[in-house]
Amino acid sequence: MHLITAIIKPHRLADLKNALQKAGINGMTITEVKGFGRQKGHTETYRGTEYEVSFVPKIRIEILASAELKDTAITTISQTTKTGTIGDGKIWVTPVEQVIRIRTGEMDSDAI
Amino acid sequence: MHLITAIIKPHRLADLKNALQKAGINGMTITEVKGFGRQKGHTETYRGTEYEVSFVPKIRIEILASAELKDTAITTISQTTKTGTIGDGKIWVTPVEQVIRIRTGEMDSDAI
Amino acid sequence: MHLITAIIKPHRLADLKNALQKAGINGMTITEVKGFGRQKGHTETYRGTEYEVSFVPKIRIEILASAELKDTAITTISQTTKTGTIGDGKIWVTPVEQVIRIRTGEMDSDAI
Amino acid sequence: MVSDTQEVVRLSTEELKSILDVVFLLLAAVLVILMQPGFALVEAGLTRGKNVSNIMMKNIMDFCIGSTVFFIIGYSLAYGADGNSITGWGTYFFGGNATDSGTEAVNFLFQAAFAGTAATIVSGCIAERMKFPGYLIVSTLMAGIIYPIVVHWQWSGNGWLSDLGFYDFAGSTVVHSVGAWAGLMGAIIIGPRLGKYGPDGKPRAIPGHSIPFAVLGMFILWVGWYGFNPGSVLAAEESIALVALNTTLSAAAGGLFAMGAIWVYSGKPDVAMTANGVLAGLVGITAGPDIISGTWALLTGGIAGILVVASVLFLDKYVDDPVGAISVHGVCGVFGTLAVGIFGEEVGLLRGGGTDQISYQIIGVVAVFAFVILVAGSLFGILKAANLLRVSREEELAGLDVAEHGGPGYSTSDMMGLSETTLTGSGHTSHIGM
Amino acid sequence: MVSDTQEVVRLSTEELKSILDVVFLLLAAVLVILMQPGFALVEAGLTRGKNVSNIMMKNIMDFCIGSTVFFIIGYSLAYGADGNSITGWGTYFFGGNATDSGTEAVNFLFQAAFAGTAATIVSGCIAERMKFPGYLIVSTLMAGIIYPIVVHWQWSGNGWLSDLGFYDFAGSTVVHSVGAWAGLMGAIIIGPRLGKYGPDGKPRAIPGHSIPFAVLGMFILWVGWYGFNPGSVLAAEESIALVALNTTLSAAAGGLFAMGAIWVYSGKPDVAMTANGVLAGLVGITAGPDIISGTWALLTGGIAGILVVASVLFLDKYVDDPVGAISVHGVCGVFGTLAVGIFGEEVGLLRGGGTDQISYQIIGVVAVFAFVILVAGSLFGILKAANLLRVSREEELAGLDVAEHGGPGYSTSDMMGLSETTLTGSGHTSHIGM
Amino acid sequence: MVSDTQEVVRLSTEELKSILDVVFLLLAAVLVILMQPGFALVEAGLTRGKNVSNIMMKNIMDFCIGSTVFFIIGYSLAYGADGNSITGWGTYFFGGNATDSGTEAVNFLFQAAFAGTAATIVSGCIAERMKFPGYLIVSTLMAGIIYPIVVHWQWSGNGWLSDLGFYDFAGSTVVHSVGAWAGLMGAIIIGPRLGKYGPDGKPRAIPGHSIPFAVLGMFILWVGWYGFNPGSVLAAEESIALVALNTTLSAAAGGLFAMGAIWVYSGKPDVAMTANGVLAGLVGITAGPDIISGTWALLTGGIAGILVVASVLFLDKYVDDPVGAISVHGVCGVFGTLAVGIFGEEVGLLRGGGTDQISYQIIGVVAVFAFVILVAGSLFGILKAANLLRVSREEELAGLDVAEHGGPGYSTSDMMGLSETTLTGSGHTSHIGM
Ligand SMILES: Nc1ncnc2c1ncn2[C@@H]1O[C@H](COP(=O)(O)OP(=O)(O)O)[C@@H](O)[C@H]1O
Ligand SMILES: Nc1ncnc2c1ncn2[C@@H]1O[C@H](COP(=O)(O)OP(=O)(O)O)[C@@H](O)[C@H]1O
Ligand SMILES: Nc1ncnc2c1ncn2[C@@H]1O[C@H](COP(=O)(O)OP(=O)(O)O)[C@@H](O)[C@H]1O
Repeated sequence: MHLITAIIKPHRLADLKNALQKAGINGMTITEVKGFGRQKGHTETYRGTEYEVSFVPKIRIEILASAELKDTAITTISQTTKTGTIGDGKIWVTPVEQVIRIRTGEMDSDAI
Repeated sequence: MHLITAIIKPHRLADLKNALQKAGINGMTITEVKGFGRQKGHTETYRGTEYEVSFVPKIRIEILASAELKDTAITTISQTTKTGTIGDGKIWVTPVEQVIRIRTGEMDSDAI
Repeated sequence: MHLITAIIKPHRLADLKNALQKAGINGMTITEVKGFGRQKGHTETYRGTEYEVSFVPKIRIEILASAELKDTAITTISQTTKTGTIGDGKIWVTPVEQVIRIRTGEMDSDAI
Repeated sequence: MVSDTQEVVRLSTEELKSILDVVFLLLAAVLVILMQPGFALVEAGLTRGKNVSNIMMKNIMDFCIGSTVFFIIGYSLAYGADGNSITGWGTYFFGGNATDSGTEAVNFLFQAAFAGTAATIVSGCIAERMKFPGYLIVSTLMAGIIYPIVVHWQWSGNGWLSDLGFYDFAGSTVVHSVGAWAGLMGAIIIGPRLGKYGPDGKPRAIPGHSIPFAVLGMFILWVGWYGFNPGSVLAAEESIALVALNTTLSAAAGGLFAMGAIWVYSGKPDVAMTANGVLAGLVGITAGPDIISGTWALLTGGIAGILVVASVLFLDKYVDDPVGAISVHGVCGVFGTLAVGIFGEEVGLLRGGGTDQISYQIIGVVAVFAFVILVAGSLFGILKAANLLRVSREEELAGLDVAEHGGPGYSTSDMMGLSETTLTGSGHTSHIGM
Repeated sequence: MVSDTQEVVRLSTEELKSILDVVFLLLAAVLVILMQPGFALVEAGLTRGKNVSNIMMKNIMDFCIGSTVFFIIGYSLAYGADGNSITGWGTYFFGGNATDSGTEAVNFLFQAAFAGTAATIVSGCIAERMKFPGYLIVSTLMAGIIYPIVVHWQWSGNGWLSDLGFYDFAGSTVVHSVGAWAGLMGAIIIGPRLGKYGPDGKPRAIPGHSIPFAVLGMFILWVGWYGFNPGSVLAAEESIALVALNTTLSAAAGGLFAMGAIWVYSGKPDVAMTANGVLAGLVGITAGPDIISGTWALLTGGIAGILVVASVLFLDKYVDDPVGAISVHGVCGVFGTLAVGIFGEEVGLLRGGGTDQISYQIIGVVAVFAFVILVAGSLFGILKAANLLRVSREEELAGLDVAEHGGPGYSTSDMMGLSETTLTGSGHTSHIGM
Repeated sequence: MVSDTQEVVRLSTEELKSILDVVFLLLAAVLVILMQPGFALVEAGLTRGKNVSNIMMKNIMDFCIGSTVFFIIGYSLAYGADGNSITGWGTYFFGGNATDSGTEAVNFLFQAAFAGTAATIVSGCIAERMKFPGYLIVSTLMAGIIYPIVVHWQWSGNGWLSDLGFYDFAGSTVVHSVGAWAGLMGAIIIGPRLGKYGPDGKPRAIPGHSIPFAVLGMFILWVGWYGFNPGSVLAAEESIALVALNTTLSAAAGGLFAMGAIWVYSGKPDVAMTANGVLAGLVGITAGPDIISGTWALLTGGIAGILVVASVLFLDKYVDDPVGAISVHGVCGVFGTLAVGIFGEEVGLLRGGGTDQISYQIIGVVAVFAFVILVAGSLFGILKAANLLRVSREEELAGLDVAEHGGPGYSTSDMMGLSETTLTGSGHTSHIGM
């Protein structure tokens, strides 16, 4: 079992959701986050005074995937969310020891 | 050391917090997230036009737990948040290499 | 590759960002979260009725770091965000199997 | 708007006075109409954001329905000449006769605005849990029947209450209590919001979602009250000034003393309660703003301010009234009505008036209470039986905005940088929740 | 404000009436000016939070620019005596002559407030995508030239439309349609907001960010309309009462029937649509509030309420008008103007008036439509060619607040416990996002 | 509100005029009272959401306390006949004599509304950091003593400033500067908000949490100003029209030129600054709306608009005035007062009036400045010494809503789907934070 986490540009979310569904991945959890990286923030002004907005809105996606689906998930994410401009984001994979579906108590790959 | 992450229905949070405290687990971090899964979203209308709301509000809970408390945590979560209806959520466990309490510098199980 | 996650007091964020940059860490993702732990919440009143606010606002920071930078990151975080008062937060490290930069497809330490 | 008024004929001062009366009463009516958004904002501010559209909508409907049914039937029941001392009848159905002259038309408008006010008080008491269609029925009957009948008793010129000697200048009882008692029955019969009471039966705080909305609404109501009370002179007379001044002093003292009371009680100068205090002062002076004056007006407001705090804290244990409307409009409406018999110049107990007036006031208060409790109680009982009263548990949890009106009152997806979610290849928009 | 007015000379009733007229018209003008925040809130509520500052700003500028250019040139074009039946000219440039007497000054103010209204209608139609400098040009020309010329046709006393027999009491056509047709051309030429239409060409919902703002705005507009319509009597006459009453009835029916229509259509009593319904009722009665009365006013409002729903649903397929202004002010403006020829006392088809009036009404509607379509169409065309029309895709996605005005309209960093981010060692503040 | 006024006796035109005066002044007072929510919203919008309840509450108290203490003592100090040229005394304590006739009562109400305004200006300057109890003391003394004394100097009929020849029609100096100079002393003595200045001493932006609130507040103030300025004629005269028109032109020009100035300076047409510009135009014309007219009013407003931008940018370097009140009410108040001596018809330097008037204006400005600086400075100094001035660092960071009033002004838990957290088995509610 793996947990695939991706940070993406918010406007790619809807397409990604559709692409994942087509690829057979039917579950995910998303969080609104702020990112800091090569993509710089921008300057705003308020009543004539400038201030820096350093963090950029991003969406964080978490997908629990079995070993088989892991690569499908990664490929789908990278293909669908890539725009080729700075700030497209990251995907990372971490090991998962155990998964439980609360409703049924099913475990691991049955749970997702 | 393990990190237990759970996605639950928001209205189960207060009970869960109490149950965890009774079970001796006194720390957690929660995040407001949106979930996508078997539980479908719903349709809303605005000025006569329908639109789909695909993501459902969920709460994400993170608990750092030592090996001993890991199972207590999992059991408490699954028992307390289970309503038996679709969308109850998932629990997953990931390995943790190191934990530090910022205030004291204590490490690993001393840190939680 | 490691994923360093830290829960910190919100007001330490700006300093931390600067310190991390100085230490050569140029990427991170942050989330607004609520924490529960030794630091207790507080009581509020509304129209004469008291109610408990159990969860305290915190910032969650995620940093993907190569083996070399891992300790720098941890040290920087603990030094910069420590105030010595209850609720300073935690740092934890989890293993990462794979990292991809969506824009370029670069992998692992090239991706961060 | 081409100006071609050539006044060749000389105007008499009487004609001019009549025009001035129309101008004044029209502007007073406009101020009373302004109270509708005031009520809407107070109620919206003191309830949760998931029900904000529903609250606003109910307040729109209170005036849309209110003025329509008052035009069709209410004005007849209130002022129709063919009635008796209990109810009016006839002459004015569908606005007949009422709209022939400017004076009649403006009177109608002023009264219609009052009808909307009475109806709207109910919506606060049953907020966050009532079915919308059921509410429309309540609003219709409030403005079309229940309120007009009480008006007839007192303000028609041949009602039994005014004949008796009951005094209620601008409606502490006739308007505010009528709304509040109907709301009381509604709140009792519909039951409390989910989660309002703990397993131990203790009331819990369910904070309103926007204190600035509540305060803005209170200020708008305060301003609108300068139409409500001075306008009730029904003509441009110098006495409107005194009425306005007393209204101000009572409102001010209401706010001050409510703040003091809740500060002493809970250790904090609660803002929502202070806003209630101002409204309590306004309701309290409404029965006698022409005969309770100066320092007595301050006193009336001050007592109302303390009373509303005590009443909210007490009632909250038993009845779930999210905005405190029963205390503000009912309890302080009663107090204000009795205050006429106590502080009223010449007629009040403490002003050398003996016990006559206070007796009439008590009779009036009790009669209106009994009438409204009975009629509104039956109405809410029938709605309950017909399953038109309360939304389902799921709908209540989701919020009435989504459940009853199709979508949330606040849409934040685009604030959060998710704007392009509307730009996807799929055939429908996928807004991120809330 | 030292009071030293010693009126030793006896006042004649005519002098007094003249003062009363000034007082009344001034207060009516104030109510019309109050409509500016009403429009601002309706538009802000029905659009997204990332454009909220921009919408508010455009509404500030509509009145700042509107009253300034109306003073400099617009009043001359509308009422200048040196003109012909097509346009006024002369006498009033830079307020010349217009401000000598109280009566003239208050007339000017009342008219200037109307000019601001006409301009502001446009801002709803092109919301969320237009360049701010381009908008300033539109606003200037609307209040300075386009609107004044139409006013001249009808309200100057020697315009060709009024000579013909066209009737438009307070401006269903002269004010509201003028704004709406300009907005229509703007919306067409600027094109829809990103994501408004799916790849299948179907319109998508882009929910407004605050229904309470929209409803509050609607209520404020309703209140302001008591200046707009009764004020258009232009003098303190008893007829203002009837005008106000009919305005109320039509607005109420508009709200009721719009709610009914959208409820039947979509299964939900949509709040934003109901608010549009009230406004539709108000626009609908505006052409003849003095001659469409009582039950006929209810009927007018009811039809306008249904019409606005149908029109919004229909137009939404082709033109992206975020707030429904074209339907409310244009379609219902036309309907209201025609309603005079159908329901108008004595002149209307159904009231024994034959076909004369309705013919004049049709001619007026068509003439104003043609004129505004042409002029505003050219204007927006030129702006497009000059690249002053539409913000870039990136700016539109980021929102006009950040892109055009330097920062967001809502700043929530401190709500989220991040207050001390402003306290760091670095030389600038690092606000967290949004 | 039973209408039984049988006017058998014929009214004289003088009696009728007197009634008309009361009606007009009452409505003007209502408009001035409407300014309270206007101030509240401007201040709330331009500060952070964590202090929103506190700001609203202070504005409630400004008018509750203001009208009460003005009734008890302020009116005596301002207009009491037993005083001298420095202060009034006597006759009116506890409203004595002031409320006998309609004319006196309405005058009192109008003046009380002004007192509330003067007090409320202070609250903007010391926003987001002052202790609430301390503020109540300031508000009490502003409306009860400081403001009334200045009023006596100018508007009592026997004050030394009016005797000198100083001219301030509606209070650029007497109302606005008084509030602003007190606020200035408050802001200086209390010190800047945490984080306002970087380690390098440079001011940082602390964006207000709601531009739409600020703009709505500005519009409400604009509307209220039609009570403030025309009402200061104190009687229904034709001149109210000219006063209203000049007020409009100056406000419009203020908005336009402030937008232009900040656009040139920072590259963006800042919305908050433009709103300040409108207010600057309003304050600027307030000293002479009856004698600065037409194009001169545009000029006055335009200069005020530029001045407010320059002043905000300059002062921001040294004094932390979150809403710019010192620049709007103080700097532009001074400018407006001097403008009378420069642009005023017949009396102004540029209008053939020589240097007399401008000298009087300078003396008045300086005298009021010195008096308020001294008295308010002492007051804030004492509050500081008594530790009643500034909240603790922790409280300031948490926000005054939680720290001073018990809870946040916005409660969003239920917006986020957490509604059932109130439904748990535990005995108390566990709202999710904020
Ligand atoms: N080291 C890191 N750890 C965690 N998240 C990161 C890291 N670097 C970048 N990110 C996230 O990825 C987003 C995009 O990264 P950025 O460096 O701006 O562009 P790119 O993805 O094109 O390299 C950031 O906004 C941040 O959310
Ligand atoms: N593969 C997955 N990866 C991450 N989160 C998931 C995944 N599947 C489901 N979830 C989360 O769990 C929630 C509940 O899942 P769902 O399939 O709707 O119901 P159930 O838990 O009853 O199977 C989802 O809303 C989502 O937040
Ligand atoms: N067991 C845990 N698992 C996950 N997060 C925790 C845990 N314990 C504490 N936290 C997080 O760390 C924050 C600080 O912890 P707390 O116990 O209050 O103080 P301290 O860090 O000083 O020990 C909490 O608010 C919570 O967000």
